[in-house]
Amino acid sequence: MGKTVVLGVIGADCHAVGNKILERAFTDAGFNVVNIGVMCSQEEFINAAIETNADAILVSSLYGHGEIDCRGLREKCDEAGLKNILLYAGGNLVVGKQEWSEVEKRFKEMGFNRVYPPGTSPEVGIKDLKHDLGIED
Amino acid sequence: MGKTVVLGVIGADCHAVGNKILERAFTDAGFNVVNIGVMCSQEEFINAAIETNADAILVSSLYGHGEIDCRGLREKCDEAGLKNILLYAGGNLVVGKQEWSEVEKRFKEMGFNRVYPPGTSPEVGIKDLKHDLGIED
Amino acid sequence: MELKNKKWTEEEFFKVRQEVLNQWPTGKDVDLEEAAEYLRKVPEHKSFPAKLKKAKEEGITLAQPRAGVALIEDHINLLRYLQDVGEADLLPSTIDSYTRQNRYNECEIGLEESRKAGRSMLNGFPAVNHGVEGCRRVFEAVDLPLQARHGTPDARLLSEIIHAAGWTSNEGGAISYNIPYAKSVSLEKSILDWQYCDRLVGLYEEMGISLNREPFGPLTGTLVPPSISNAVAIIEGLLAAEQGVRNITLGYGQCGNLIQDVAAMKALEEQAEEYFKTFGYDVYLTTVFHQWMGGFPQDEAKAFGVISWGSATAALAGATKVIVKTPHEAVGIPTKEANAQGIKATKQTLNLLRGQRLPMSKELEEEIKLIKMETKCILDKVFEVGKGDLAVGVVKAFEMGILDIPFAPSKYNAGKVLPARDNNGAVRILEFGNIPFTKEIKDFHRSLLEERARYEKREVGFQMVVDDIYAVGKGFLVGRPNM
Amino acid sequence: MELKNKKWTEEEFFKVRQEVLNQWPTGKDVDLEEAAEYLRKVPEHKSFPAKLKKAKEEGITLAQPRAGVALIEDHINLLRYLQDVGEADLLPSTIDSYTRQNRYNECEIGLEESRKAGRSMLNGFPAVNHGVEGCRRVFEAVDLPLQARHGTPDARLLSEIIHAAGWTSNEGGAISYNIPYAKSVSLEKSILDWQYCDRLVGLYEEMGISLNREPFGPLTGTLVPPSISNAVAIIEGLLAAEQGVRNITLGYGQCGNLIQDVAAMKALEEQAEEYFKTFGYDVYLTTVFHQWMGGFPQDEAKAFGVISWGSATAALAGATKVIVKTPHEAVGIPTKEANAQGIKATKQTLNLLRGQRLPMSKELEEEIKLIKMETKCILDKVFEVGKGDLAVGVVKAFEMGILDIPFAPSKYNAGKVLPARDNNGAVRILEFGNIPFTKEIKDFHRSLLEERARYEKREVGFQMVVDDIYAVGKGFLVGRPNM
Ligand code: B12
Ligand code: B12
Repeated sequence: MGKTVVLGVIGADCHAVGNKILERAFTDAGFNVVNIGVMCSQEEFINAAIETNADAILVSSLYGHGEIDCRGLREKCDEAGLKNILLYAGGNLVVGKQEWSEVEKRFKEMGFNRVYPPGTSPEVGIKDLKHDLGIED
Repeated sequence: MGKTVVLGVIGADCHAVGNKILERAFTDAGFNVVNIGVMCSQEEFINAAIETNADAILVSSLYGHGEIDCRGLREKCDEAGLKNILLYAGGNLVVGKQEWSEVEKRFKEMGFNRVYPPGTSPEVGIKDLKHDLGIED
Repeated sequence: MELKNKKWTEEEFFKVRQEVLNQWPTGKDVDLEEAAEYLRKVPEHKSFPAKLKKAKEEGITLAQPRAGVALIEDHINLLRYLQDVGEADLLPSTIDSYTRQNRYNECEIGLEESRKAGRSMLNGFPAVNHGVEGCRRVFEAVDLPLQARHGTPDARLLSEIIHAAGWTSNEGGAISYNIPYAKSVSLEKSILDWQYCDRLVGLYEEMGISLNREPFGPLTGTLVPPSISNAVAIIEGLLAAEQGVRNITLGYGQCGNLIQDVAAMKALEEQAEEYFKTFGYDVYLTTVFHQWMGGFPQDEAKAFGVISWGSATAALAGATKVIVKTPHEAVGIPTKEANAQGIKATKQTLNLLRGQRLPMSKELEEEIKLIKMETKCILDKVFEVGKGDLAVGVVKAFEMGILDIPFAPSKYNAGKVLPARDNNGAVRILEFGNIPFTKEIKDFHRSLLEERARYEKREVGFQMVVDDIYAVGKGFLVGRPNM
Repeated sequence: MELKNKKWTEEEFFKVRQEVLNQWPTGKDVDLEEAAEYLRKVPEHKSFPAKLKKAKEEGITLAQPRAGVALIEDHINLLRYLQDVGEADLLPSTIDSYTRQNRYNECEIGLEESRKAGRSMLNGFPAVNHGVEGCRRVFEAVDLPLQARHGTPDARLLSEIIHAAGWTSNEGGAISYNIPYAKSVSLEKSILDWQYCDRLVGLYEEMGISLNREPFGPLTGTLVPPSISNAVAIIEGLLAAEQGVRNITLGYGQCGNLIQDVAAMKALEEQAEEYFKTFGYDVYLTTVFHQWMGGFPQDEAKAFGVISWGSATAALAGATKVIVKTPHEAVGIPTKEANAQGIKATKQTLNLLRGQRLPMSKELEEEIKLIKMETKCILDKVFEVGKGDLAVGVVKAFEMGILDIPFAPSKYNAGKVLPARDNNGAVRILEFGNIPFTKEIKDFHRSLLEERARYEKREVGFQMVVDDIYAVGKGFLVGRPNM
């Protein structure tokens, strides 16, 4: 299949378990996974995507600061020439138990193509990514 | 003090523990308690009150049928000549967790002078009864 | 009919049966042969005996709620919700209190008022009024085994109807559904009436249909010492077995001290097996553990604590099933949502503990021994005063206070026994009434209560009992002064 | 400064201190003498060491939540709520993640955004930005002992500020607040930085002020085998004691199997005492049990089941305190109501179990022995590679994979150890990396996992690990196929 995705946990976030599982799941699903691990800046995501000519960036944020950390990522991607690269975000994106539809809206407005609520299983993301990249199952 | 109260659990209700504790608490507080026990009909309450020349009737209902069981008690008291006898009700008076203010209203409309929510401690009833009977503490 | 612990002849049974089926119009719809046909078609996953057996073999504890509302449609919605959302393993139909008193006329009023009010005005499902057809509608609408749970001294018509409707289990017993639930029903009568219910199950067994019977373990649910409830459970098991019942679940209500609770469950199972064997009954025995049956805390989070601790104890004791309370317990009959929450907290705990047991220790071993000894003291005496006949013995034993259930409303109960917790929260006996324990056992109880008294710097006495009754509701196990 | 496990001289300490207090403007407000004066006036009921001591002596388990929001007033409201409504015994201030990374600038942004948004945009309380004065306002507004809980590799300024503000306990340690919480902080640096924090507490001790220190027991909270976390806890205890800390709480995160959990707590307490004694440290030791630290179920009723089972285990293990989770755990930082619910379910369970302990049994004894043996294997090797110096040994041991924490994000962690549950749910090791266990121990683990594999009819392997990680969130302890 040969599609490449950059995977990582943004900001000062150290939650490593989900990241390790996502790496395995996306790899098993046939993606070429570039896992930059936890505690990554927006720049690290973008550099990795440029270097590996990635098709999508999968951002995890678990610790609650996701909203602050993700702001401006789409604009920076645009500036860096990563026009229209797929941006997904998942994890526990905001502080506290909030109305999901509103959280989703806020992240979509920030330019994320897909946004996932807490506890979403990797399979859901894989299915969507295959769909968005036009990959047949 | 010499005030007499009739105590009992109305209807087909077998909950005996609270009744035993109420008997003790009201006795300790100086009342002459006529405990007719569990599973008592309205008639049993009224007959006991007439026989003992009681000052108040304390009705417990725990099992949920309180609303059906208590209906008409005030009228029957009136008919039996127990005009203005104090009628208290307590326990788990209705089926399920309901808005207390409405339950209270329904029972007051039935002619109860005081109505108590689940888990009311005997002390509260004793204090009110002393007040209503004009007994100094 | 003369009371004795002897299997009824068919003649005896069918003579009484005529009368029973005439107690209420729905009785005429019960046809034993047709019912047997219907029961034969109950699939395995909807059969109580089958599901209990599977759980016992796999060492799993099943979760069963209590639930019942007046109207059929609402009741079906409720049960389906508990099955689908609540993840229940077994379903109940809790029967309303008028039915329990055979006051079917009042049920009709309750049904009508419920229709008018748009909410259940009855505290359970009036199965007799709904009849075989109504009860079958319920049974056919669910995917799990269904049991009647009630508290009915005379449950003959009720039992006829629910079994004919495919409900493969019936809770109750001559003592456990009389003494805690009634004021003036004699034991002679309730024993005969439950012999009838058991004989009915025995008849089905003889037709090749396996039905489950479950004596009600917790009795008044209020500080009942394990040996007293175990003695009653074993007696009711034996009475049922004599009438041909072959699938029995014996129960016990949580007291709160882990070691005592596990010991009580182990003692119950082992000792019951021994008695069945001694008397030559071939019974498939399972156990049920009831989450705390006394007064609950009003706060829902605290109620979850009580519920979960009960679940954990059930798992550690290896109970075949656990009866689930809800976060609304202190206030009123739960909504279906609250009921489902209780089951889910329970299942989570059971699943975390799946396969885990309290390992044997010196403390556990001694507690088992103590409970068995006490239970034997009681049972020996019951047989003695019955001159070998258990049914007669039970009546006599209650008269003499040999059997005596704390806080029970029945006038046939001596009411002389007073329990209280020891310093570890185990339920002991403060006043023995006429319970036939040895002096050694009595002294042991006394010494434990005195240990507590020293710790609390007060006298052993009735105030402890009152404090213990309130304790769990206030958030504690032992009712200490200034709780 | 050269890394070694040696009490810092005053000269060393105060030299570094100058720099530390300059890291952020609020640093200049810390005055050691004035702080000591302030701390001397802390009343007993607001002192961590005093309250822990009382609990230990009475055999009671205290409940402590986690909680922190950005703004002072909101934080005060939150803590007061947990104290008054939630019935907490001890209070925390959970510090936000930017502070943990010393990114105080970003905290300012978060503070501002929080003011604008009307809700906390930070996942904790930025104590450094609020400074001594802000932290004292919090301390003075509550009636319980207050502790900083964080995850900060370099907590020097934070520690200065919170202690000066009357907070009598600080969580953390050189390993436990680095390896699970950071990616590229070297152990040399985090050990030195935590020696500073410990030395600060030591200095206060020398001034007659007792402060509590608590290494973070659960590490990644994800299937950490008890001997690994116990080894780390004991190491951090020893490192702290060397700097003059005298009141230490060692912790452990629930794995879920009752026997293993109780054994781990007992092994931890006993073995730590032995090590303190061997090295001649005079430490008052207490213990903390963390309710399940891994992925939680989303359903709140199920979360209550997990919370309550953790509380029960804490009580049965005799922990001095328990750290409480909430029904919102799987979703996000809890509301104050959800947080209070978690505490109330916990307290109810603790109170039901007050005084109850898991009695000693063959199984418990053997598990304690196993954990101690494993822990000793690790510690012996750490001392060996450090040539007798514990601090040096820790750095080397991580390099060599002798110390290796499952699922940790740090690049200084080998990450070769893979844990998995055995058939009873106890956490065992599937891949040992370079953990220095004897062959006998390794074979024992392997045999237990193979027992599980046979039961599940599949191979021992990584899929078990993945399934175990998801299991509790899905409602089970062991990740069986087709859960
Ligand atoms: C123990 C118990 C039982 C025992 C009773 C044993 C016995 N014979 O006494 C058993 C297991 C037999 C039982 C049976 C049933 N029970 Co029941 N039982 C309870 C339980 C758990 C505790 C009751 C108790 O003893 N509390 C301790 C005493 C000290 O407190 P108390 O009874 O509340 O009384 C105190 C106060 O209420 C107050 N008070 C009471 N009356 C009055 C009157 C006045 C004037 C004043 C001032 C104060 C006052 O003072 C009392 C002393 O402090 C309660 C739930 C709870 N509270 O936690 C359910 C509960 C009362 N039972 C309930 C029900 C429905 C039943 C059953 C119908 C079965 C069922 N569907 O599950 C049957 C009833 C059968 C019948 N015919 O009555 C429901 C009632 C529901 C409702 N109202 O909506 C409850 C609330 C449980 C629930 N949430 O579903 N029960
Ligand atoms: C374990 C854990 C920790 C461990 C982490 C160890 C480690 N280094 O990995 C420790 C104890 C160290 C820790 C620390 C903290 N934690 Co933490 N932690 C958890 C916990 C309990 C489980 C996380 C986990 O491992 N889950 C298992 C994995 C498999 O699931 P996952 O992480 O959710 O990832 C899956 C999905 O979300 C999804 N997914 C994730 N990203 C993406 C992206 C895409 C595109 C897709 C499709 C899917 C997807 O797929 C993953 C694989 O299945 C969660 C709560 C929970 N979920 O129960 C809290 C939680 C995430 N932590 C939280 C917090 C706040 C913290 C702390 C700030 C401390 C604190 N205040 O308590 C610090 C963070 C410090 C820092 N700098 O980051 C909060 C976040 C709150 C919020 N968002 O509102 C949570 C939700 C707990 C809570 N309710 O308060 N934590």
